[in-house]
Formats: sequence, C-alpha cells, structure tokens
Amino acid sequence: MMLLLFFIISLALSGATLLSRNRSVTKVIATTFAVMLIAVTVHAFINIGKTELTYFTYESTSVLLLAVLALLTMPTVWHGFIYTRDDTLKRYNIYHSGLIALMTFMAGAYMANTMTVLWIFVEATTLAVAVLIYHDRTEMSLEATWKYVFICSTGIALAYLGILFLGFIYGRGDAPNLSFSSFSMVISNADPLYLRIAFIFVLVGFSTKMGLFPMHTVTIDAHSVAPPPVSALISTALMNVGFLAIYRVYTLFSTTSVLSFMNHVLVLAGLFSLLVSAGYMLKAKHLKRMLAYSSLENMGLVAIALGTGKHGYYAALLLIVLHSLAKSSLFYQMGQLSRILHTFKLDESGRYMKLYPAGAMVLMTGMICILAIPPSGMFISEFMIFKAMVSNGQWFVLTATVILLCFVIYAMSTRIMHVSFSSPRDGLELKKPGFVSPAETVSQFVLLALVIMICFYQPPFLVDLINRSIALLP
Amino acid sequence: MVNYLIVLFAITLMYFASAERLSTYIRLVALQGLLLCGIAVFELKEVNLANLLFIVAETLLFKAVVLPYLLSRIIRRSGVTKVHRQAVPGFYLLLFSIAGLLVSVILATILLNPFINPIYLAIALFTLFTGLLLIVTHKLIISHLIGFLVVENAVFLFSLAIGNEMPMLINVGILLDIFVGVLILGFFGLRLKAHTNELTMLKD
Amino acid sequence: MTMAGFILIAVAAFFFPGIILRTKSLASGRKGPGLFQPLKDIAVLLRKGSVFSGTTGLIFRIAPSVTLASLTGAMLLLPFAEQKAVLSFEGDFILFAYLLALGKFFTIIAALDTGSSFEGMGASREALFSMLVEPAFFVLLATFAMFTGYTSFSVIFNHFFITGNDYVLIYSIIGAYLFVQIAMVENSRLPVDDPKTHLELTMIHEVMILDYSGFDKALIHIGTYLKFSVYGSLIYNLVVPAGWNIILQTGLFLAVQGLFAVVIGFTESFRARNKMNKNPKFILTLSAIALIAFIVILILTEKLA
Amino acid sequence: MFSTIAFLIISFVTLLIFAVPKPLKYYFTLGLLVAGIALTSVWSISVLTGSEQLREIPLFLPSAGTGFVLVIDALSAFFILVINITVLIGFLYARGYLAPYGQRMNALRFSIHYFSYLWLWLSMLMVVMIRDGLSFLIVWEIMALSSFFLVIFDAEERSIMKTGINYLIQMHVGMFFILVAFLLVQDATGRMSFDALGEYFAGHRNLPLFLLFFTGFAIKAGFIPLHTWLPEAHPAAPSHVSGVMSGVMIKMGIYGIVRVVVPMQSDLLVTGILIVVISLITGVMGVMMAIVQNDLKKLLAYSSIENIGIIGLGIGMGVIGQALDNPSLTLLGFSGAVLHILNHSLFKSLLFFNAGSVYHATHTRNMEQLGGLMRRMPWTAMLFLTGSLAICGLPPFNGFISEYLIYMGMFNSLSGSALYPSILIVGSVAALSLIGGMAVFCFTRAFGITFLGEPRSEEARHAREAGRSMIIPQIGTVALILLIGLGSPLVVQPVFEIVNRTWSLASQPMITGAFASNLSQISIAGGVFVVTLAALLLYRRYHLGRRSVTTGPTWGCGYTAVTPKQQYTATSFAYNYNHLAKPVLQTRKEIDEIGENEIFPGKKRFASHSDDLFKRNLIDRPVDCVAGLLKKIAVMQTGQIRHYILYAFVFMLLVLLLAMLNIL
Repeated sequence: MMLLLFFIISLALSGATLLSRNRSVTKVIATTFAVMLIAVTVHAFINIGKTELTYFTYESTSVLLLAVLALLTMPTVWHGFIYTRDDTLKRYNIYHSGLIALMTFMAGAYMANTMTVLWIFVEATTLAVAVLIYHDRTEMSLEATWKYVFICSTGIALAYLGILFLGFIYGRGDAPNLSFSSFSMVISNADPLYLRIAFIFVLVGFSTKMGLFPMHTVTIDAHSVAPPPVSALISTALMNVGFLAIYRVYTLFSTTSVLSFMNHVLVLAGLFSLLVSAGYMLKAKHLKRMLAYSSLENMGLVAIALGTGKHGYYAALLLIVLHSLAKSSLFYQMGQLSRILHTFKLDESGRYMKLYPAGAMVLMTGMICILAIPPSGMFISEFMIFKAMVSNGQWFVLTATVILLCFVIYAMSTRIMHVSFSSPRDGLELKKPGFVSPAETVSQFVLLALVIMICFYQPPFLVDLINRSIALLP
Repeated sequence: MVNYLIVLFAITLMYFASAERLSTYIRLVALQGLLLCGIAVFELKEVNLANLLFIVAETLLFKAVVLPYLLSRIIRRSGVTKVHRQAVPGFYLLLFSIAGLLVSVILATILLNPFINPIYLAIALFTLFTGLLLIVTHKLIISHLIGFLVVENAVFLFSLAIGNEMPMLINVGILLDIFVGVLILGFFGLRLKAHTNELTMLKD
Repeated sequence: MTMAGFILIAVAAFFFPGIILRTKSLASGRKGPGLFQPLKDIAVLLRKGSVFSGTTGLIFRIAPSVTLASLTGAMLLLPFAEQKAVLSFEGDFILFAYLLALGKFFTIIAALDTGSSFEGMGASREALFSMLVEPAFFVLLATFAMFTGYTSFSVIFNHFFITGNDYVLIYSIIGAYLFVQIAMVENSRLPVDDPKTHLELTMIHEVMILDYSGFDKALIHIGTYLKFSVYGSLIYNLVVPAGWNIILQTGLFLAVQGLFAVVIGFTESFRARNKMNKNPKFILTLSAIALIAFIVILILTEKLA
Repeated sequence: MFSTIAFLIISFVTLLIFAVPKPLKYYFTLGLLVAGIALTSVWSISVLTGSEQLREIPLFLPSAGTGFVLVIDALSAFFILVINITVLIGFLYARGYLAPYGQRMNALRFSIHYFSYLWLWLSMLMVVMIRDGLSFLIVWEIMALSSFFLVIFDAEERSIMKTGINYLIQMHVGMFFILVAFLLVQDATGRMSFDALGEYFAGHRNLPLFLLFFTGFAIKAGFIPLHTWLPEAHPAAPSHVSGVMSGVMIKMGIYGIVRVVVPMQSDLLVTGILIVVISLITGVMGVMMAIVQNDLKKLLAYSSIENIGIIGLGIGMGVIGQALDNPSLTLLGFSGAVLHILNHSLFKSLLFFNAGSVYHATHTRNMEQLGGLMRRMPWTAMLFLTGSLAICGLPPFNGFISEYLIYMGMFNSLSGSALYPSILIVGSVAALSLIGGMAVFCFTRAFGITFLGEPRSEEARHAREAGRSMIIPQIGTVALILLIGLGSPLVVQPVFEIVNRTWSLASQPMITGAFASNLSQISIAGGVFVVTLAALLLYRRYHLGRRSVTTGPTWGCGYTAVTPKQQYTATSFAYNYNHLAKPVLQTRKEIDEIGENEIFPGKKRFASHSDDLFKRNLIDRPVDCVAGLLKKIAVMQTGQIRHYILYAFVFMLLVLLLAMLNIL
C-alpha cells in the first residue's frame, strides 16, 4: 500500500513541479520527495522480505541499494538547487521534475521482483535521464542525449531479448509470470545453452546502464555534459540499477551448470573494463570524463568480484555501495569546481588548493577513497577480491588486475594533484574565480567520512544486509 | 500461412541490405509492420481477443503507419534521399547479411526447442543480425534509427514465438515501439541534424 | 712491561726515516745526511712559527693532532713478543684499521680546507687509494682469524707458529709481503707515490700537506714515521715467533724494523713511480694476493682438500 | 584500558589540527607528539626492562579481520623508541625549517603537513605494534600515504609532484606483494597474522613466501634494485621529513623482514645467503652511486641505501648463523643489524637536517655551488662533520660499534665454518671493508666540498648560520651518538637482550660476557684517543702562543691570481673514481664541442649526470612500454554510435562463439 502511494505521489510531485510558479515551491516539492523516499527506505528496511503490489519485494539487495539512493537524495537535490540557480524557471522545473522522476523509477527498479517490471523501470529511467542530460541545451548536450538514448534503447532491446530467452526456458503451461521466485523453481531443468544466451544478452544489454564494458561508452560521453549532480546519480545509483539487473539474473542462474560460464564472462568483461579505463585515464584531458572512466574501472572490479565468487560476492556489494558514496561526492565537488575554474579541461585548470581549499581537500580525500588506498573502505572489498582470487588460484587475473590498478592510480592521482596544486599548463591563465562557500562541501565530507569509517568499522546492519543478499549465491 | 509471411519478412530484410534510397527503407519498415501484424493475427490463437486486438492495433498503427510517417517527414526536412555514407559497400553488406542468414539458421537448429517454431527463431535472429548490421555499417543517424526499428521487429518476432504462453511479454515489448516513437519525436523535434554523422564532438 | 711494544715502536720510529734516507743516498752513491737528520728537521720545525692560509679554518688546524692521536691509539693495540698489547681484545685489529682511517679522513678534509686545486687533487687520490687498500688489509686479517681462530693481534701472533706445516711458510711470506706493500700505500711511498717529486701534479701525500708549516708539519712528520714503525712491528710480529726471550726479541725487533727501512730505501732507489692511473690496478692486486693467502689458509685448515 | 583510550584519543585529536588557528598549529602538533611519545615510550620501556614480556593493547574491533590489537614485544619496543627519538627531534627542527613557508602557504597546507606528520608517526608506531595482517596492511598503507603528502609539501613544483606520485605507486606495488603473501598464509592456515607465519612455515616451503614478503618490504627499505623511489623522494621532501623517512621509515621495511625471518624454519641457509648477497650488492652499489652525486640530499639518500645494505648484511649473517647453528654469528649478526638501525636513524637524520639547513641558507643543494660554509655556519658544519664521521663507522662514534659487531660475528665464525660459508664470509668482509673505504671517500667529498675551501657561488658567500631552534635539537642527537660511541657496553647489552628475546636464543653468557669486556676496551681506546687529542691540542695552543703565527694566501705553486673556481670541485674530486666505476655508473657527459672554424670560442658549457641504471631499465622502460600499449588500446571512444554498437555486437558474437565451443 505504502508503495503504491509512493509511486502515485512522486509522479504527481514530478508533474506538479512543471506547473509550479516559483522556485521555492519547486524546492519544497523536491525536498518533500526526498523525505518521502527516505521514509520509504525506512519502511522497506522495517518490513524487509515483504512483497507489495505483487511485483515489488523489499528484498535485502533492494533495501541496500535503496538505502544508498536515499542517502544520496538530499545532497543531490540540494546541489541541484545550487546548480540550477541561474536557470529560467521553466528549465529549473523541468530539471527537478526529471530528477524526481528518475529517482522514483530507480527506486521502482530496485524493488521490482520481476524481470519485466525491472526492465520497464530501467527503460523509464533512460527517458528521465535524457531530460536531465539535455539540461544545458547546447549542441553537445543534444548530441550526448541522443547517443545516450539511442544506445541505451538498443541495450534495452538486447536485454529484452535476454528476457525473452528466459521466457523460452518455460515449457508450456508453466507459471506465466517472470518473477524471480517462480523462475528459481524451473531454472534447474532449463537448457544451459538458453541460459547462456540469455545471460549474454542481459549482461550486454544492461551494461549500458551499469557502465560496464562493452556498452560503457555512452555513459562516459553523457558525463562530459551532464550537470554534476546528475552525473553523481548516473554513475552511482543508476549504475547500481544496471548492476542489480545483472546481479539478479546471475543469482538466478548461479544454481545451474552455467555458473562457471557466467563467472568467466564476467571476469572477461571486468578485465576489459579495467583495460579500457586504465588506457583512457592515462589519456584523459577532461576531469569529469576521467571520473567517468574511474567508474568504469570500479564497475570492472565489481564484475571481476562477482566472477571470482566466494568473498568476491560480499566484496562486490560492498564495492557498489562505497563506490556510490565516494564517486557521488566527487561529482558533487565537480559542481563547485566548475564554478571556481569555469572549466573541466585539465590543461586549463590548477591551483585549486589556493582558490578553494575545502574543495581541494574533497578532491584529494575522494581520490584516496576511490582508488581504494587505505584508509578507504573500498580497500576492504578490494582486499576480499584478492582473497578470493588467491584461494581460487586465479594468478593471471590477479596480476593483470594489480598492474592495471596501479596504472589507474598513477593516472588519477597525477591529474587530481595537478588540479589541486600545479598551475595550468603552458601558461594558460585562470579566469577570475567566483566565490563558493566552503560549507557546500559538508555533505561531500560526510559521504567520504562514511567510506573511510567502513575501513575500520562496518556497522552490523550493513554486514547483515549484504550477507542476506548474497545468501542465495553458492 | 504464417510461414509464408515469415519468409516474406526475411526477403524484406534482404532488401534492407541492398536498398539505395531512404524512401525504400521506410517502405520496407512499413511493410514489415504489416507482415508482423499478419503474423501476429495468424500466430496468436490462444490469447484472449482484447489482447489480440490491442496487439494488432499497435502493430498496424505504430509499426506500419506512425513510425514510417515520422521518418518520412524527417527525410523530407533534411532533404537526403540516398543512403550514401555507408561505411561498407552495399555489395559486402549483402554478403554479410547472407552469412548472417546462414548463421542464424544454424543457431536456430542448435537452439531447437519443442515449444518454439524453429523458423521463428531463425528469422528473428536474422532480423536482429540485420538490424545491428544496419546500425554498424551506416553513418547516417537516420539509418541508425531504421536499424533500431529492425532490431525492435526482431524483438517482436521473438515475443510472438512464445506469445501464446505469455502474451504479457508481447505487451511489454510493445512499450519499445512507443518508446521509440517518443524518442524520434523528441529528438527530431529538437532539430537533430538527421542527415549528418557529425555527432563526434564528444570523444577522447 | 706491557708498554714495551709501545715504547719500542716509538723508538724505532726515530731511526726509521734516517735509515731510509741513508740507504737511498748510499744506493745512489752519495754520502747522504746523518741518521738523525729527520729528527733534526722536526726540531727545526718545532722551533719555527707557523703560517696559515687565510682560507683554512678549524679543520686544517686540528687535523695533524687528530692523525697523531689516532696513531697513538693504534699503537696501543700492537703486542710485542709474548706481551699482550696495552689494549688487547677480540677484533682489536678492526679498531686499529678504523683508527688509521680516522686519521686519513682528517688529512683529506684538511687538504680540502685549503681550497687549493692541487691539494684537492692529492686528497682525491689519497681517498681513492686508501679506499682500495682496505679490502686487502681486512682479507689478510680474516685469514689470520681463520688460521688461528682468534681475532686479537696479541693472541693471533702468539698462536701463529703452532702448526708446523710448510704451507705456513708460504703463508707468512705472503703476509709479510702484503704488510710491506700496504705500508707503502698507507705511507704513500713508492711505487704508489714518490715523496721526492717536485711537481705538485704528480704528488699524493706531499701535495696534501703543502700548506702546513711549523708545529703542525712536525706533527705530520712524526705521524708518518710512527706509521712506518707501526707496520714494521706488524711485520715483526708476523715473522718472529713469540716464544723467544725478551732481550733477543728486542734486538730482533729493531733489526726487523731496520731491515724494513732498508728494503724501503732500496725499492725507492731502484724503482720508478707508477703512472697515476696505474695505481688502482696495483692496489687491487694486493687484494688479489690477499685472496691467494686466503686460499692457502683454506688448504691449511683442511677446508679445501 | 587507560592505554587504549589514551592512544585512541591522541589519534582522533589529530583531526583537530584542521580547526586550530595557523600560528598555534605547530605547538598543538608538538603537544600531541610529546604526549604520544611519553605514552608509547612508557610502554616500550616497561617491556624492555622486562617488567612484562609482552604487552597487549586492544583498540576497537572492526568486523573484518581480527582487529586492531597493539602487541608490544622486545622488537616493537626497540623500534618504538627509535621512531620516537627521530620523530621528536625532526619536529623540533622543523619549526625553524618551515618558518619561511609561513606566508607562502595557506593554513590548510600546514594542517595537511602536520596532520600527515602526526599520522606518519602514528602509523609507524602501529606498524611495529600490529600483528594482524589486514590491519597491518591498512596502517602500512596509511604510512605510505602520509609520507606521500609530506614529500609533496612543496607541491607547486611539477618534478616534486611527479616524484611523490612515483613514490606512492611503488609503495602500493610493494603493498600488493605483502598482501598476496599474507593471503597465502590465510589460505593455508585460516589466520592472517604475523603469528600465523610459524604455523605456515612449519607446513610449507619457506622460501617462496619469504621472497614475496621480502620483495614487498624491500621496496620500502630500498634494497637495490627496488630502491629507485628512494633517491628521488628524499631530495624532494622537506629536510625534517627526509630525515624521518630515511631515519626510521625505511627501517619499517627492515622490521617487516625481521618479523618474517624470525619464525622461519627451513630454507634458512639459502635465505641467509640470498639476503647477504642482495645486501652486499645494495651496500656497494649504494655507496658507489652516492659518491658521484652532486646533489647533497641525493648523496645522503644513496648512502641510506648503503646503510640498509649493512643492516641487511647483519640480518643475513644472523640467518646463516641460525642455519649453521652458530650462536655467536647469529647473536652478533642480528645485534649488529639492530644496533645499526638505531645508529643510522641517529646520524642519517642528523646529516639530513644539516643538509636542510644548508639548503635553507643557500637555496641550493648542488655541492658545486657550495663551499666555504664552515666559517659561515660553524655549528651546522660541526654537526655535519659528526654525522659524516659516525656514518663512516669511525671510532669513537656510534657507527663503529655496530659495524664492529657485524665484523666480529663474521670473524669469530670464520675458523669454525665449512668451505662455502667461509668463502661467503670472507667475501662479505672484503665487501664491508670496501664499503667502509668508499664511505670515507664519499663523506670526505661531501663535507669537504660543501663546507671547506672558498664559496663557489654568491648564495654560499652570503649564507647565514641556521637558527638556534634548528641547531639545539640536534645537540641531543650528537649526545646520543657519542654516548653509544664511547659508552657502548651500556647500549649493546640491551641490544643483546632484545635479540635474545626476539629470536628466543638461549642467551650465550660467554659471548655476551666477552663482549662486555671488548666493548669496554674499545671505550678505553676511544677515551685514550680523546685525551691524547685534547692534550695535543692544548699543547699546540700553548706552543703556537709563544711563536709568531701569520696568515697568507694558499700556496698556488707560484700562481697568484687564484679564484674559487679553480678549487677542486665535487666532480673533479670523484674524477679518478668515476674513471674506475664507469662500467657500473654510466656517467653521461654533455659538452658543446669547439667547432672547426671557431677561431675565438664563445661560451661553452659542460655538464655530467650519472643516472641510475636500475631506474632506467627496471622501472622506466617497462612502465613506458606498458603505458604506451594501454594508450594504444584506448581508441574506442570515437564518438560514433555505430562503433559503440559494434563493440557490443563483437563482444556478443565472441562470447556466443566461445559458449558454443564450450571454451567458456
């Protein structure tokens, strides 16, 4: 019941923003939505495992990712206010209605317990994101939006084929709905070949959303134009949606004989992602694109973690959560950075430490967190991945991962440090920096603090959630 | 009966490979819409009437009329008629699609499954292949769009293959059409330069 | 009584340079100065005042005293006959070597203190050569330790002749030879360096003390003389069994020192100085010979059989 | 309980540094430092005095891993003391050193610097106290990170930033080695801790695991050829930091190696030989490269590598001693190493501090620009001289004692040991003596060129003595150096004790007893030397007082128009040597030749660099190659939709194919 209310109200709110006559109303609406989302999360957490509206279940993974989303809502909305301050009322409203819609759809996708419903919500997110990416109304943003929508829809079509193949594995007269629970009944006597094909389609299809190789390309292009708060969502919560879709199917199939196949494919995709991201980060000239590549790298790690199994499962989920926190805070910071330096181009930026110390601190702390250098919590999950690798004796994968990671670290740290300290290359002078209050970095520091805390202390409820969500896996 | 239609469908796919003019593409798309409609009618015996009507209406309306119309408007506006700017010469395209046909037939035989009509599977796979091929080998946005429509037809065919078991899947698949409609309206409303392939401002 | 060695070395040092001079002059058919000429020189220097370069500072002034002090320290470690040295303990020869090194350190930086290009040259050469000679000395000591199983001068030399093996002869000859050569290098005499050259460019030790005068120069001279007799006493301890009675020992000691001086004299009069860049090779050969000694010991101690 | 809370409070209060107003930051940090040092020193002394064998202080327990428990045994206690001494003196020195940066940098920069300094110190303390693997890795990495931020204090300089990042990466690589090693242990024993090593070693081959650990720790310690970060990072860092890094941080690598070596049970001989050989290479190459450096701090960095070699030699000898169960070699080897760790931390930090003072006064580290500083900054000069004498292992300073111990270990075991060990030992003796000789060469050059003669540049001519706040703390170091040098018995006995407890050797009273007497004799000799020297100098004073003392110009062989340019330079001092060492060092020369038809040659320049072979061939080349490869791979982001789809298409076909063929 609660859920139905939530969907109706939030869609209503999203519509209402379009009609609102002044910004403060919009602000109020957006804030109420955020509060409501948090409320829903709490509700979901309280009666975990319950099913509502037949198509939605408060399954532990959903709750986990929902919690992450809820954590990001407030800051996202707030940074959104700041970012769109100078826009016309119309665009201001469109932005926020799009944002609300996007969050609603993502929440829906998290909680969906049926493949098709999940798929529908994913499709819906694409539309919402398109609106947000196009916010700046420039040639570039148009291009990015077009690409994003086109590739995503292709991906979605492919994913749908995957779902259809899932459909094929039913004999006549089986349970006619595609909920995961009913799947798990019949999965055992399914033709492995079908499962394999289905998995490939789903993986490739949803890799657009998850930002994993091979369809990672669009998200990266999208990042270079999307408003920073939106990027923060795209490369965290939205990626989690993609991950969730793949993870569901993986969990579903993990009881069958195709497990090892899936693992291999995942590791393959993961290694490719690492490779590509490492290569591009060495070449990156645009700060936000670099961050996008680092998301690609992290998703690659997640895929590898899934593929390695054992502690890898725990690591994957932990990594997903922490990456969301760290990466989003970095992207929020991009908002302030663009207001100080008026550019994301590395060659034109620099001396951030002098111009905006608090921001530089965020950059560096965020860098340490995202690169999984202790005291970043991500180190724990990286550690677990290696643990799994060692106990599986996957020496090649381990070596490759380590080497690529080192290059990633090198590339990212050089760039971030350049922005923070050195002066712009080839004598480019910085434009007159605008004033930004240090207070804006508070939320980012909070998120990063959480990431660092995980390194030393993981709250039991988190551990419990993760353990429950990987309970089905072998 | 169904099989004839499907074969016909396959032939239209072949034409995609060899066609020269965009208008041909559009006609082909429309034709495919009609064919799919027919296939749906003859195939879906076990679904209830309302659902069937919905599906038929959708195919006729969207696939056969709305989308082709929109496309032709765009073409008229952008004023390009020929499918130039191919990355690969048409001849090789043809070869590719023939190879694709063979591959998909083989795949279909491998994937043989008592509940599924193998020819569906084969053609559907072939359709998918052609669609992707169109996207991959053409440079024009418009051709990409058409390629996508083909992919989507493939999806539709697939869903028809098990439509009797779970019509719900078809209905969901239909969402794609609407989605694309929105997409086209949305973007070519925004004066996206349909005739160009200059969408490379964003790259590394 | 334990001071005997100390005193004898000091005494021997007084005659040492004189004997060398005398031998050289006789060898070259001159009459030459009296035995005590070097001592007289020192006396003269002591009477004179001093001139210091304006560049030089504290280091330049304390260096000679440091060198002499370190030598005194080293002398205390040397045994005589059965007498244990004043300070004798396991590994005293390590201290011995490092004390000499300490002296050298100061000589070198003192030379650099003058800021003269010539003295820098000498300093660099001295540093290089003494760096190269270290291994030879230490390997030789290692062979002692290996052979006798002890690590202190006094004990080593007391146990030297216990094993009546004919390899011992070879070994002690090599040892003596090495000591002589090392002494030559350490005192920068021929063939490594010729104290009698008159061209600064070809000097090593002499050029380093160009700027010294008066008291400090006297100290430096005393230092060099002492160094000679120190090495002389090492050689003596090596070749003469410790068991014999003390009078005889004293005589022999002076005799050996004299002989050593004569040998030096003759070599200096009949041999030309090495080319400067030939020196490193020459010094490295010493280490090589030390290694041969080591192999001999391996045979002696039946490890290599 | 109290200890836990106190420690936690200290580590959390460090965060306040960001809130403290700029002028007070230094004192705030100092306060924390002193408090923490008092606390930890009490722990370590209580352990060392044997009032308790082992002290456990549990911090909080994270859900992953067995948690943060500080365990202090004799070894940790020793290291705690070493860390505390160096860190404290370094920070006292830092006040004067950082003063000029005051206006140039904003408060945050200082906060970061002090914060990192505190955390470098805390993490080092925790590194030597934590046994659990995961927690160890965490603090280990925190140590690397904080030192990274310390190194890049002067971050506007691109070169410094580059160096810092290079350092960070290499540390990370090292961490991965240790990580994998620990994971192997975990996999075999189910526990991941230094305590589990014994169990692992009992059941498996020892060498492979040791090699993994050794590689990881050797990168930190700077064993050749894994040293390449070291000579870059030390000059880049501010001097108090380089002092601490070179003084104690690289010793953490040694600590790790010791921790791993202690529980080893088989493969001891080969391990020992391995360590010895690597250490000898490290020592010799290190000092060889140190000699040719013209950058004062780079020279010191290389000499740190050399000293790591000496420490390693000691440890290796100890291990060999265990293998051949030769108690005296074991005891003396390990004790020499342990003592040399302390000694090196003292004199190397001293040297770095004074190099810093020189840089501070002249704004250059290039010895060719220096000279004649002795008269302008006498205190600094004397301190540097003390450091040089000590690092050359000359009596009566502390360096001699540790080298003496190692030498004695080797000499004592010569007669007893079989053929191959004795060959190895004699080789090591030769090498060690060579190292000693080269050290003398290196530091006569360093001291002589920098402080003596005439100034070679304007900066040097107008150098000012460093402030009192920079001099006074170092007096403490000198006092310690002399204490160890002259009062060695007092120090060596505890060291024996530590070694006996760490390796649980049955303490050999005969050896330790004998050594008490040996060392006291050495002290006497030192005393004699000092007294004689004093007497001589007094007499000299009296003597010269009664004669005419005049000053004139330096003797220039009749040439009177002498300029400082004609002095022997650092390069020319090493010329002969360079000639010998050419095959190993590869000194590059840049000369612009005089042209054919150049009747009146204009200005010409000559420059010679000697760059690090290992860096070029082991690090730069492979990395460049791989990076180039990666960049080549990265060509997918063409911005063209059809390509984007193509990747998916190809990937799917590929995987499908593999799936069909049942390869995946």
